Amino acid sequence: TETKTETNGKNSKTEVKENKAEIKENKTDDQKTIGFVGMTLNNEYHITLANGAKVEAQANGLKIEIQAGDQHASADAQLGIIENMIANKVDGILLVPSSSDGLESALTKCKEAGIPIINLDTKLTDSSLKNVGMDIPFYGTNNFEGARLAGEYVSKNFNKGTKTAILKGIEGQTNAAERYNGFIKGAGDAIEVIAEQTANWEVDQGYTAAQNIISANPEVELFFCCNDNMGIGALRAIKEASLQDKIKIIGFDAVSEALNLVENGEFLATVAQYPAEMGKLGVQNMIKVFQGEKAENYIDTGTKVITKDDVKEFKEYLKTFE
Amino acid sequence: MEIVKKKIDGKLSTLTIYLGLGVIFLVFALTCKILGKNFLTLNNLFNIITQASIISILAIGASLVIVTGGIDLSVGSIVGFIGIFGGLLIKAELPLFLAGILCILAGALFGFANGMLVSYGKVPPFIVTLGAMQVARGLALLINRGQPISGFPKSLGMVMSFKVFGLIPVSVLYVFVFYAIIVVIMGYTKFGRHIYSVGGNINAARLSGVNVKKIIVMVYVLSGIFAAIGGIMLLARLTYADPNAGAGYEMNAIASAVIGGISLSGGKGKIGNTLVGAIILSTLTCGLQIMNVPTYYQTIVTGIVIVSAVFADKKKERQSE
Amino acid sequence: MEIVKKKIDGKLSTLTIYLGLGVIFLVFALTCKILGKNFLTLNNLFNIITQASIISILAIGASLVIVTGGIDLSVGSIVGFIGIFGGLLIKAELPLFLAGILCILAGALFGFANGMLVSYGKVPPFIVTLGAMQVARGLALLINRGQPISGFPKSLGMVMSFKVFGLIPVSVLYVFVFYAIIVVIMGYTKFGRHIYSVGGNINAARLSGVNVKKIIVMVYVLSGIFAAIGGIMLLARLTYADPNAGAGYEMNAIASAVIGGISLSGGKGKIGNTLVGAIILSTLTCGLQIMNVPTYYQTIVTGIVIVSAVFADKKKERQSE
Amino acid sequence: MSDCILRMSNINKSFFGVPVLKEARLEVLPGEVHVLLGENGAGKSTLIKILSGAYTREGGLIEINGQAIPAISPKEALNIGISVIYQEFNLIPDLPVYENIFVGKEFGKGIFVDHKQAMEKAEVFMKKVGLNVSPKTLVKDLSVAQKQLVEIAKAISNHVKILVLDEPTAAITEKESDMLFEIIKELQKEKIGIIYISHRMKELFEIGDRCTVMRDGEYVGTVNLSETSEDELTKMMVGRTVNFEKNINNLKDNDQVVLEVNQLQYRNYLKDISFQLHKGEILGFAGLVGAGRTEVAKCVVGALKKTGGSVKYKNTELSSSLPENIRKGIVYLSEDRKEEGLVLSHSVMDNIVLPNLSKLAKPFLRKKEMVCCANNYIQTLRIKTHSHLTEVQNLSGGNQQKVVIAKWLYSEADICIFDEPTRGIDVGAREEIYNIMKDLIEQGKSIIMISSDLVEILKMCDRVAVMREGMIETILENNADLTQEIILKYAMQGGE
Ligand SMILES: Nc1ncnc2c1ncn2[C@@H]1O[C@H](COP(=O)(O)OP(=O)(O)OP(=O)(O)O)[C@@H](O)[C@H]1O
Ligand SMILES: Nc1ncnc2c1ncn2[C@@H]1O[C@H](COP(=O)(O)OP(=O)(O)OP(=O)(O)O)[C@@H](O)[C@H]1O
Ligand SMILES: [Mg+2]
Ligand SMILES: [Mg+2]
Repeated sequence: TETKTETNGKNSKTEVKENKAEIKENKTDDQKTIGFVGMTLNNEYHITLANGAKVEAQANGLKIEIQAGDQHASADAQLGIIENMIANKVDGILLVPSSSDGLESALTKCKEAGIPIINLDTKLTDSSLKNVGMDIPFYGTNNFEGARLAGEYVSKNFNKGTKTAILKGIEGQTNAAERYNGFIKGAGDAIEVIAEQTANWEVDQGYTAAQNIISANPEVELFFCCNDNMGIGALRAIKEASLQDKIKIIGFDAVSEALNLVENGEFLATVAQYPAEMGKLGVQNMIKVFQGEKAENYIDTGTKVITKDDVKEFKEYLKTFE
Repeated sequence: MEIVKKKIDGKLSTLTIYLGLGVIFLVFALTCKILGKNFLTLNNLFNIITQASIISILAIGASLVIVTGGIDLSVGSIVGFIGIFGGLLIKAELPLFLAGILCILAGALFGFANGMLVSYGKVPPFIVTLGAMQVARGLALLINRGQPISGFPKSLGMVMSFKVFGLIPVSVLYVFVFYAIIVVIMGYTKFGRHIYSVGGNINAARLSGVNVKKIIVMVYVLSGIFAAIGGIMLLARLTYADPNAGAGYEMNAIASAVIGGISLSGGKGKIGNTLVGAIILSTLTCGLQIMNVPTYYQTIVTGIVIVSAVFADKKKERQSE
Repeated sequence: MEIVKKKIDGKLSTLTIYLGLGVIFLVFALTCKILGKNFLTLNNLFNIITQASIISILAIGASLVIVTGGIDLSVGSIVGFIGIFGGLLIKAELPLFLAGILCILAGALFGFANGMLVSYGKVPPFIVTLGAMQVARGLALLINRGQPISGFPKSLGMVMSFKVFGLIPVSVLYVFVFYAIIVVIMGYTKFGRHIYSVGGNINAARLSGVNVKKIIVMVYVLSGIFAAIGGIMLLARLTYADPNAGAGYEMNAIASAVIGGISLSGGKGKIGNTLVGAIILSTLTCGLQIMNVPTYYQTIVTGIVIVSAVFADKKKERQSE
Repeated sequence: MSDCILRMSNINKSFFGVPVLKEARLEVLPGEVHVLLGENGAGKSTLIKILSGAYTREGGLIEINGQAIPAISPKEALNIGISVIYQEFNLIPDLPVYENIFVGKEFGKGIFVDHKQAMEKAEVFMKKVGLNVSPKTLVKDLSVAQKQLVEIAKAISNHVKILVLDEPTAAITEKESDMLFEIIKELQKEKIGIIYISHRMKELFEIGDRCTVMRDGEYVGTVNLSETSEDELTKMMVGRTVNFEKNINNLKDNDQVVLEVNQLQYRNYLKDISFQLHKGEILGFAGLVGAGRTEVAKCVVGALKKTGGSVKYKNTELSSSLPENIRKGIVYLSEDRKEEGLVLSHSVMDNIVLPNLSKLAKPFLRKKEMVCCANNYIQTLRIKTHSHLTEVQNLSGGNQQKVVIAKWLYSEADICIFDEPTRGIDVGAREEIYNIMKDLIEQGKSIIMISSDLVEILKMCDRVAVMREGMIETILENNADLTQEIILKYAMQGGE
């Protein structure tokens, strides 16, 4: 299959050149345009991801068009954006898919239009890629893996049978399922899940759910929250019930507030991904594609469980992207 | 003379909405020209209609329900449910055609339940369909344990992406065919006129011998059927079934109807204009994205344009005071 | 005798909603008892009201608007906007009190724009407030570039979490105070009666000397103000400002009002019952979460219970046919 | 009588446990116009609605041509040939006239409707009833009287065996009434049974054959109209006689002009309207349907924005702000109680106090005072209602009208403009209202009374302005020589 896709890649490259000729007539300068299709731009994680790409593109003198679906993060909205970008003749697309196998139609359209794609953050499934007959580079990390690390951290640091509550993301979303499954896998028998509720990634719903879980199960010892937002909400509920000494919180995403909370001990840990890195790598490799070189096929940007011990270091690292 | 003038006025007022659409197109075309972007291409026109296609189909149901003086909040969830339901059927290797029929039946069933509760149960439509919205979403999640479905046969994708004469996307045709049918139904059949009479004055309609309960049930059934069709279209467009799909579509459908001039108090409005409303919404999204307006501004501009378009449309009502 | 019977009948029908709440409580209490969970504790009762507090405050505005025959879809976005707006003000070290006043002014301004467009502009409320919803959300994202705000002073949290006599959460008090005021306004002031008359028959109200436009504007302003208060409460409750906060709150607020018996066609309904509607919704969430019912079933059960509650409430209407 | 086309016997009906019909009866012969008479709230409309299937009866028998009819739906009733013009309009505002006439029985093949045929057929019926508008006009753009004509056209377009007319003439003038009577006489020839309800005593004798009187939901008796008199009927109805003499007003102060209207214009509906209203005067406005009387009234109070001319109240120009004018003491009672007069879903009390809340708010509304005043008007106007908390929509038509009157009496205004104030009000209560108007005059107030009932105009008014096609044709002194014929002549052909 590899050779096959490569010829495909070449084909698309020639097409890109044709496009370029056309664009030259329209545009005064020879600037290439990258289309960045985000999942959403309504939260910190995805804004950082987009910013990483934006900074890198500007540093290299490229145009970048950043668009994202709204709060529903739907495949349909992303398909629409991609259609419009194709109509608008962007030269390459950086895609943060809203679901790992929901964008086959969009990929097919890009393929037909000969627009190269790089996949960031959430990996498109192999079956998806196979279905559309494309080989798309991916830079990002694995949500399952990150959550598994968090689970392992729990299994190392907690007694067996720790009474655990899990706050889950939107039911049916790829990320939500991966984070949940990863954590269960990693934690093994260290945890006993006594309650699990969906709080739809939201702070206020995390708060409400935590409040109810605490009043039904006063014995709870640990909250694993599939994103930091819900963790921030849970923390409020725990503080209000004056159970901070008894109940620990682990979040996911390492948003700035979560890092502060880890630093002052209110969160036990959060799982860091490196969104800005993903954006940066995406642009760098897209440039390679533009220059006719082959893009890096797979880069794991890594995940890390951030605890009080390494939070300072991580914050330093983040500063480099500001 | 006066009567002639009044007639032209009347025509003009139903034309305002087309005018609005025209103005929006013009503004985008010019701005894009200046920015060196392609907006006014045939391909992009098809894009706009394709992107509006699902909402505009849902909006037919929304309009019918609104004309009877009701509201249907459940269609977005039904779209999501049908995706999973149809997806499972296709995965179970049912022929596409049969799966489609079963989906439509499922949609009709939801609509039937809504309609019965509204007409015989006397429960306000808002509550009935809010409940149905939650039930349908819950079922969408439940029947496949929250998992999305992918890996469908290519033929499914063709349901939406097939190009007639190698040019016109079939999705565009669906829209025009369905609207042609519904315009005829609303304007030229007894059923259509009865729908208007029920919404205009339910007592008068009843006392004039219109079977109002039957009409109400049928309208909700139709809304359910159109939601199912929308669900199938979305499934085919994405070749992917997501239990959360369609969230918020009901609002876009209702908005299309209201922008098109269907009055939420019932009994009034031309259903053809609903399509214009849906196209206005998708033109806005498309144009703003092509111009690469940042997302936050997009929301703001969309909000302002919608209000302005309807504001312009109401000029006559303001003057008549 | 007969008159007495009728009076009791009338009372009973307004009581159905309380009965519904009672039944829901009973079912949860019993089931939780069996499952060995705590449901019927004082603390949990306070929890339920606290969890309902923000929605119930928004629902006051929603009810007023609905009584005039309108609808306000913008309140959820205003909650989100006020969070960021207020958050920035507090970060700029404005005293809490002053920040609160400015937030309320901002909310009032949104409401004023809505009201003017509805009354003088003749734009349907659905469209106006849908537009405002998008504008407010866009602004919430724009003014802090999509970023949340955190690190607020402790005193902000106390606005919601302070316990009167060390027992009653102050948020519970807010709810009762605001409802007490609004019940008096709606029942015992000229303004309140005018609101009902505008919704009941706008022409008759106008010819009776009611300044209907002023009333409509004021009602939307109030809705904006209550949305701002809800936004401040949410900000204080979470001590965290998220530009996406409040999404969907408008639907919960409207649902509370309609479950409480406020008629979407306007002119009718007891505003006190809106609070019961809001508490029913939060009791459902709380009870189902305490019983740790999986989310899919939660949505389905919530949908069914809401419809059933209102269905029971409409028994008399069905009989009178 | 075994040959009657309709026999209703021992009909019972109650609302919320309150009996409204008690063993009511009615027998109609083919080809007769049977008048149904009774005070407001006697149960006439309810009896009719039971016949048409709009309400379900609680016992009793309905026979048509000797055949017992079970409980039926309105649609089934229509199929049997029972056609009803209800007292309250049952029209669909946003549909055109022609569709309203044929709603529920559309023309066309199969599922389709034939608009063209419907329009042509509609025009025939519209011409018959004297409705001169385009069949495409939306019903909401019609005046009350025109809506009434649509109702009549709609009813006669059915294939009827029994035609019921519940106060068809309450809102139309002599000319249209005459056309209606022509139609009725035509239908009589086809041996159709006609039930006719009206509070206009004079016309009963003109059109009716027999008359059944009801009181408090009970059957009182049936008489041949040729063998009885107005007084006798009134006595059967209200238990006393009512006098019908011309009111002589000595209180009018010709020197004091309270309202002066000069060259008033409203779009192309009104041209050069000028008149004066004196202190203590009742000025009548007569004219045919659509002459523009309602527009004059609305422009004066500010409910419509006049496009020219001036309106002076006690020598100061009136603003066009309705609330402000009401505060100054100029009020307008609308002819259209359903659309503009009442909040139907609100209680009797809430409707009466609505324009008067400023008086009651100090700053909080005093419920006791509200109840007290509502009950006061319920008594003096004899409004038939279960209590002051009953929703107005549950009252009989005439009683609804009394609520409208009560709300404006309570406002104690200086100038009252009453547009068809006695629409649908029974003879007895009419007298009460005339008395109240006299009281108002005695208190130095002035009244403009728009009425389509010339008997009432001649009885009450000091002067009569006759309008025709948006202009005041003439203003006549109401002296002994003035007759209905003179007024009608001006209204129809102008002065020449
Ligand atoms: N839907 C209803 N609910 C409750 N009470 C009703 C209802 N309809 C009528 N009534 C009561 O029934 C009585 C008879 O009303 P009906 O309308 O039959 O009187 P009517 O003889 O037609 O009077 P009018 O001359 O005023 O039209 C009235 O007292 C009225 O209050
Ligand atoms: N806003 C309007 N739009 C269209 N036509 C109007 C409007 N207002 C009034 N008219 C027309 O003007 C004419 C005058 O109506 P108006 O109701 O004043 O008559 P009227 O003398 O009060 O008669 P009646 O009350 O007996 O019907 C009518 O033919 C009516 O259709
Ligand atoms: Mg009657
Ligand atoms: Mg009139």
